[in-house]
Amino acid sequence: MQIELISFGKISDFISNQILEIEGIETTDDLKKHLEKNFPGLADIKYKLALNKNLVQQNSEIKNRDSIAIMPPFSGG
Amino acid sequence: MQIELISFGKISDFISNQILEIEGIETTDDLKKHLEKNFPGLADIKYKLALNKNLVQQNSEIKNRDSIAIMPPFSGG
Amino acid sequence: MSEKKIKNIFVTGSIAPEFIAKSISNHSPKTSIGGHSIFLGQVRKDEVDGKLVSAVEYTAFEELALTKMHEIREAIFSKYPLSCLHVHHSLGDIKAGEICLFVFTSSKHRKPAIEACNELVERIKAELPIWGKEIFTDETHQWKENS
Amino acid sequence: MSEKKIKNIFVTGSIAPEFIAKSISNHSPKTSIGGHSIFLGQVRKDEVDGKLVSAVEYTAFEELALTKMHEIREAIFSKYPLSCLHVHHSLGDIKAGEICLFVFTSSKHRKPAIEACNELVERIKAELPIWGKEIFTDETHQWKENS
Repeated sequence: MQIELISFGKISDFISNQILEIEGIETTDDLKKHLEKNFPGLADIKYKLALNKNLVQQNSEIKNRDSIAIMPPFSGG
Repeated sequence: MQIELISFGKISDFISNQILEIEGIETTDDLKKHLEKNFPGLADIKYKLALNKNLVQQNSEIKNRDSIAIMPPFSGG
Repeated sequence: MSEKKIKNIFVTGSIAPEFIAKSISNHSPKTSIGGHSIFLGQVRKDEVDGKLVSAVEYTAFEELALTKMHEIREAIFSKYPLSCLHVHHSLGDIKAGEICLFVFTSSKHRKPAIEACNELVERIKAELPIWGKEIFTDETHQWKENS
Repeated sequence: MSEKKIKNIFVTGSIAPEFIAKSISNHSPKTSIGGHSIFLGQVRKDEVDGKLVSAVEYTAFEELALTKMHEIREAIFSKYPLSCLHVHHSLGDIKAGEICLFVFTSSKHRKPAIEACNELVERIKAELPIWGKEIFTDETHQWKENS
């Protein structure tokens, strides 16, 4: 299936916004493992995911055409 | 001796600024008693004195030509 | 940061929002500042026994107030790592809806500015010999008491 | 006090002192207000390894930030007896010395405005998906981290 990946802050320095083709990934926890393998820089960074513009607070199911945002610690204000 | 009396806030509604002729009064505690007798409205009000522009924190000697301010609770801001 | 000169804090009439804007923009060259904290006191149109407050007339024992404010300023500068500290208080008639107190603190990180501003407001209200006389629309008055 | 409409908090570029003045004067007809508390974030010209920050470039996940801000606003209005609550945050390049955050609360008595303002600043910094990129004078950058 296809998901839309959007990245912010320092993560946007090494992961650009893209359409990602993934197989065998059903949940946000699966996706995290996949992303950390494919983008080694991610492993050292605290980050949160948002699924279709909602903050992911617990492991959640991913469906085709979902939008996933990868967000490092916030630094507004 | 003569002292200058200045009053503020609600106390200025019934004690006007004036030169006061006093005899047998040597300290601010004496003066308080004198004022409360002569201006009965004062007895019901919490007030502080300032002697020559310094807040009176403890009983202090009064001299001829001193300036005494009578101040009700502050309400600035 | 100790300032030997006793600063005047009193202004006649209300504090204009444009004055506040100018005061803020004056700090733009001070690029070590990261946070500003501001408190503004505004005159309320309170209702007392069916009568409305139209203005508060402020008077002060100015010399004593400025000496005391100098003391407070020194204490606050010793206690908090501030870049700046400004206080302005109105004298005379301030209409309901107008600003009568402007406290402005600045520091590198936000916490000292915020804490110093709060402490200043408390100390100004408790320790400065300033009195507010609430003038009602029927021209009677009552003396304000701080809560 | 609950406001159903999701308000935008983002402005492109810095927050002008004149905008702050206008915002203050808008509250003059609200004569039940007795105190305003304001926090302003200003971009610092920090030095990092001998390089000076010339600007911070702010980006946000805007939709998520506005939903979260709506939630925070409702929580703050439930917790404190406020008359008003306004938040403005910059996006884009904000130069050192310019204002990037404006938090403004008002209430009848001072305490709720002051406490709500402090809590808002903390929550905005911790909970809104906004990122600051410090741009150095040599055009290199580093991502800001909130302390």
